[in-house]
Amino acid sequence: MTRVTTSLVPTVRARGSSTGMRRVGAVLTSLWLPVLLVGIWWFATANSSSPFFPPLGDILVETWNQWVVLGAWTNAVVSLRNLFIGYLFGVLIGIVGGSLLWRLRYLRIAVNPIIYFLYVLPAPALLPAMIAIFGIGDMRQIALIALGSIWPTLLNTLDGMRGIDTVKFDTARGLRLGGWRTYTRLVLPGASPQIAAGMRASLTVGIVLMVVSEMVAANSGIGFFILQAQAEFAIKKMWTGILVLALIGTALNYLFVFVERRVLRWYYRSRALGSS
Amino acid sequence: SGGGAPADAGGEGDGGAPEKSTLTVAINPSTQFAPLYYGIQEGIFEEHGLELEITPQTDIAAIVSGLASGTYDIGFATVVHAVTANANGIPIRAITTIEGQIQEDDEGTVTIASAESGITDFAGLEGKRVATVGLSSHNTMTMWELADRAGADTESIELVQLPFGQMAAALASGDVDAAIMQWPFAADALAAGGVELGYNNRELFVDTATTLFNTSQSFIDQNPNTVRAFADAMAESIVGATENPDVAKESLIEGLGITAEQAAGARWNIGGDPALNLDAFEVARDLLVKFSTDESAKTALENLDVSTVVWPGAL
Amino acid sequence: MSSAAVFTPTATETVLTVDGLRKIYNEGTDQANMAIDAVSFHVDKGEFVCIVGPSGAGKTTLLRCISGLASPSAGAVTFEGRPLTNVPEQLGLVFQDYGRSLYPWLTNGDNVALPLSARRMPRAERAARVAESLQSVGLGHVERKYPWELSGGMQQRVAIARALSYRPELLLMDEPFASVDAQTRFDLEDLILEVRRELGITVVLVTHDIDEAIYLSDRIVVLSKNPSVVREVVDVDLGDERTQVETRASEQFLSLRRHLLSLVMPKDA
Amino acid sequence: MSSAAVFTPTATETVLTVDGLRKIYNEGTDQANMAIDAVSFHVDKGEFVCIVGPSGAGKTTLLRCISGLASPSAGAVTFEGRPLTNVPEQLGLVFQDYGRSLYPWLTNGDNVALPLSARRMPRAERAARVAESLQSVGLGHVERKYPWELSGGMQQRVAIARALSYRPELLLMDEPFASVDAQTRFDLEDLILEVRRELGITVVLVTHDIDEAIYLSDRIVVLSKNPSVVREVVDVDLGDERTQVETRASEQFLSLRRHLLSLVMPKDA
Amino acid sequence: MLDRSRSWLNWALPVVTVGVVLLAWQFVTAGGMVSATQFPTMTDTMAALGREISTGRVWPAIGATLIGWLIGMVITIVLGVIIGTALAFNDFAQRSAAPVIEIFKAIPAIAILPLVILIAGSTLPMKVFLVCFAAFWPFLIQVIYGVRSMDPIVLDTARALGVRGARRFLQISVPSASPYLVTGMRIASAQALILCIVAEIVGGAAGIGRNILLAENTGVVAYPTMYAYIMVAGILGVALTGGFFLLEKRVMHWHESQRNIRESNKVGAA
Ligand SMILES: Nc1ncnc2c1ncn2[C@@H]1O[C@H](COP(=O)(O)OP(=O)(O)OP(=O)(O)O)[C@@H](O)[C@H]1O
Ligand SMILES: Nc1ncnc2c1ncn2[C@@H]1O[C@H](COP(=O)(O)OP(=O)(O)OP(=O)(O)O)[C@@H](O)[C@H]1O
Ligand SMILES: [Mg+2]
Ligand SMILES: [Mg+2]
Repeated sequence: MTRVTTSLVPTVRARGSSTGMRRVGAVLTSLWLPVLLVGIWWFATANSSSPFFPPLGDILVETWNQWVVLGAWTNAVVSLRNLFIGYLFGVLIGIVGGSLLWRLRYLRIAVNPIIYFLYVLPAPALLPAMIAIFGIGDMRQIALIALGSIWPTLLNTLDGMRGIDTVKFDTARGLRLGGWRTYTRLVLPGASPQIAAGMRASLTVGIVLMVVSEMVAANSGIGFFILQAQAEFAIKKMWTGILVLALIGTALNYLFVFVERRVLRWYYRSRALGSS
Repeated sequence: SGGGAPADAGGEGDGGAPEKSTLTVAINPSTQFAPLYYGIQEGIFEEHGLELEITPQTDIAAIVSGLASGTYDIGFATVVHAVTANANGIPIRAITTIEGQIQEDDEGTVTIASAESGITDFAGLEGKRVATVGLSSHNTMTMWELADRAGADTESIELVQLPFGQMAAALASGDVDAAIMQWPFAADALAAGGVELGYNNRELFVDTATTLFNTSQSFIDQNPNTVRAFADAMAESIVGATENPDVAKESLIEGLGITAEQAAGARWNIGGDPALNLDAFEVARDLLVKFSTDESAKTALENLDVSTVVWPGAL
Repeated sequence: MSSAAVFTPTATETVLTVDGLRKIYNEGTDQANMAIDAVSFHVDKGEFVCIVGPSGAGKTTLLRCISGLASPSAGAVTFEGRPLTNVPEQLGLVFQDYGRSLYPWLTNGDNVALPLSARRMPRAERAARVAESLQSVGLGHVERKYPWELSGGMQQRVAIARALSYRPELLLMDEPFASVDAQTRFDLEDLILEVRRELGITVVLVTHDIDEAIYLSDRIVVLSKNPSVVREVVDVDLGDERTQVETRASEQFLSLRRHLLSLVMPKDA
Repeated sequence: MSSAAVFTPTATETVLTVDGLRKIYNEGTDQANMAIDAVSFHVDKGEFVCIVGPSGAGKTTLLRCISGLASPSAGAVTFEGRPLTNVPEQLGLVFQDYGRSLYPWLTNGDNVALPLSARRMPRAERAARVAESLQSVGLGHVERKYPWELSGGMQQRVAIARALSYRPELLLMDEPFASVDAQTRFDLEDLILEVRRELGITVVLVTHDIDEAIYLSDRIVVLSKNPSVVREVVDVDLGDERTQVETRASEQFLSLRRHLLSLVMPKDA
Repeated sequence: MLDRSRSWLNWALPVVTVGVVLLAWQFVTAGGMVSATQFPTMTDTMAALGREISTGRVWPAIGATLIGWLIGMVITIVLGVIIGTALAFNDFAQRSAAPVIEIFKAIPAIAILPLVILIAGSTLPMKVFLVCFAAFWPFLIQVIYGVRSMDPIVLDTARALGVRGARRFLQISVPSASPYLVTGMRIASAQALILCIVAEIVGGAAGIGRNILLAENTGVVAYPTMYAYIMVAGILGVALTGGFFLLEKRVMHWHESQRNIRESNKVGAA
């Protein structure tokens, strides 16, 4: 579980007080390729008559029509709400569960196979079962998202806590920090870089499950929107759904990284400075 | 049609031997395909120089696009799918029906309400939650139309996409108030006290076929004899299955991999006329226009000449 | 932990007594590994005692037993007349590897404040104490910075400040200067001598550097190779005033050095 | 790399000439950092030269320039009469951190064989050479083991064996004994003296330990603080026969030590 | 601390737990706490699993799922290593590509599934494309990180020893990046399996997922079969992940993490 990196977003901004020119250069470097690719997409499809690859311009117009004019944005709101609640539950259970497993050795040994089974079990395979248990409605979506996002966080929490240097625990005992203070001042922050990595993996899983769960037995959400478009053979409409989902996914990813870089400032700065 | 057909023709028909003898046929497995399996079992397709490779595929949209991309030679779709696909620029053509035309006493698709919901007719669906196998499917359209005719506000009906197999359970648990179902699943729902609201197709599609085998325009252009041979074989199979329903039912045991008991309860339009006509396409187009919320989609549907959706040889 | 049996009233001056200490890792399994065989010595109040021994001798193990972090397999450790069961309140600990013992997610100030808040010291008093402790190791200005923003020598000073902040009576240090460069090391050695003079605390320091041991201590406990026993306890009478250049070149220093080298080097063993 | 211009025929005995070397990191940017200002010295064939200087003086940087791993910002490095452009074939390098320079995925034998196979030595000859090299550092039995199965001192020996395996004419070492304990350090120091005597190679060794520098070298280059210049080049005439206990206690050693300390310690600067 | 005398707990506890969970499942379903239409009993499910195995129906499904997984993995790993290494050695290329990689990584492959189904049908190429789309980006990031996090001393040493060219790539660069590569493969494998099964459930491509779907469509009578296939999916996941852990253990035996694991196993405590 260690050695997992899930983002290429730059760790530190250009070192020191970079001049304006340099910052412009950095922005240009990161922008030219996406812009070029969008440009290629635009011109390659400009005169497209294939029903599957409509012109990009048409897709953009359709996106505005569908999501703003026709009010499909409510689907995004529903999706995000389910994601938020499910993810929050999943991550909380993951951290608390991971801490418990770290603390309770025998429990860890005992439930290890079950946890690994649930972790590697492709969560979408549980969809039919979830319908049977939770019925139809947001509850099922939330439950599935929560269930899927527990495991990466839980396992990373456990791994992170087990990976804390024994010298740091000796230090805590030497300073007589006591149980709770050791947990809040040493165990949690010490494992936090890996907990964050787990939470990021959980977010990815959560978004996937958000979409999958809406593609089966749902009546709202982005996944529902895309699947409905498919059933209507409304390919352009489907493209708009994919576009919106890509935007949301990217935005959530960057948001996560943004928050993580601030909360774990000590970790990224110390790493950038070369000490452990 | 069929200009330069090879000389050593082994098949019948007027156009010569099929250009392609092995066909990939995508179906959405159900007992409605009894005539198809009957035809295969009795060697009717073989007589026409055809060998069929049946591919089960639950997603009709995937079948339609598979036809357009050439993955499948022939594939199942309802009339609603065929019309929608063409309105969206995907050129598929209906070449034959899978089971014959709908009759006055059709016992196919049925709308059932749960006992607890208190719904007794289509008007009662207003504001309720209804399970359907596909959101923009044939079943949904007919249910909307019937509800509309009964005076319900169709926009207030909440749809949930569910496979037939789960509808009975969803009705029983109260997850949905009503479901548009197929046999044999409908039996479970009715046995659990479900209320039969009506047979959707009986009201709207009598004497016209709604369940179709389709292919792409380019396949027709390149393999006219094959298409003809398939259509002929299918028509013969439908007639044969009508004459020997028990044999046709038995053919399902191996074909669909179901039990003898399930096969005995198989249903299709036994005795339906195996010919296509444009009525179903016009009704479907009108329903789609009526219930479309999207202006551009509506315009495309209005501009669609439904006769282009059907292979001329089928009419 | 057969400690109570061996308990004997000690002289008023004795802070720490180690009596027949033995430590076996993984006792009772087939990977049993005796790190310490039999070590006995005592430390008087205000004394500076160094423990030297080759690598792997069990010095760290010994220190962990003395501090109460590990329990001995046999023998007893008595701190201020009471047998040791846990880490005592009045004990300060400085580990070899500053990089591992300072918490990188806390500022230097918070690192130093940690044992104080664990001892429920009021916030205002705490802040004053933190500033004072850092001042005493010559780091008045780094309270807001993080440990990893400092050089190695400065980090080790923060660790010392943290161990001193709650005014321990006994300071245990495990090779505290092993990973800093020679010059910083000289500085830190002088710093610890000065701190000890000012606060009058007792210090036990583990090192494998013989020169360092002689320069710092009043008494040196020389351990044998693993499993270790006490080879000799050497008294160091270099007086209170020591300087890096003069003291280390004095005749007394050199003869002590020769003696210790002959104890430690295997060819002469 | 203004090397060609400075080229002058050197005495037959001179292996390495460093002339007005300057190294600026991140040159031309606002983070420019001058590590070395102006360093000139030369090394004769068969000589043992130590470079001492405080931490951060630029010792590692200097060694990287001498070995051809880094290119100087100004000045020239001449190796065997030719200006340096890349790492020469006849150069051996031992890095400070054995943990990072030995490849953990190769056995000790394979680690030692690596430069040999890179030089396309036939397999049979290679095997013999590997065994011989490991033997020469007193590690005949570890060929099949992995570096991490050895103690720190043994790992550093493997690194030395690797650098010696292809019989370099010049051996460069960057604080090779900094992270081993005192006794192992003594052993390794004696080992390197012996190897050098046997093979007659030239050695340049970087250290911050003054005692070590005196004990090992024929000449000591003392660097100032960063950006470094040569503070003084000190000749060491302790003869060829040196022993850890005797030599280090000799009058000559101590006076050299006093002199170097006064050069290095900031209070006296 | 778990000493030797109690090391039997290491295998006994998990076995007991699995047993307890299975019994609890049986108790809850057979005892009527959950209706049979919602959840089949454990024995029924096991019987269904046995039937699927004895009739041999389960093997083609597993085969179809695995073939999609395998082709997708091979493409992902080959392309990932080549492109990742190329990007890692060129700072400009890496910084230019980073946003594109991030964006593509953020698009759930599920979202393009309906579109891919329309274009390619429910076929093996469709499955392979989705598998690659889902597994490629995270793996690429791992490769770039692995190559970039190479200790400069490792490279310096290689240069000083005169090791260059292909030898340097194979004997130095690849082993040095291998911790990241192996972890990346393990993650990619899990992603690939999930995508295979989703493509089968949502898109109806042949495989375990489609058997789940077909059983679901068949209704309540087929629920035990459905859960049997869900279990097959989980077991397949365990097998593949376990395989990668074993691979990691074999290939990475020299790496610190593996040494630590061995060490902690030996001492019998963690
Ligand atoms: N947790 C442990 N489990 C088993 N054996 C241990 C453990 N810790 C240390 N040992 C063993 O005990 C012996 C003494 O180790 P210790 O770390 O106390 O030596 P040391 O004198 O501090 O060495 P150094 O100078 O290298 O720090 C060694 O042989 C070591 O392998
Ligand atoms: N890659 C680099 N980029 C920028 N500055 C560097 C780099 N490497 C070293 N420096 C700087 O150059 C100076 C000299 O560093 P160097 O590592 O050569 O010192 P040193 O004498 O070897 O120190 P030590 O004794 O700690 O090993 C230091 O100020 C350091 O910060
Ligand atoms: Mg130690
Ligand atoms: Mg250096």
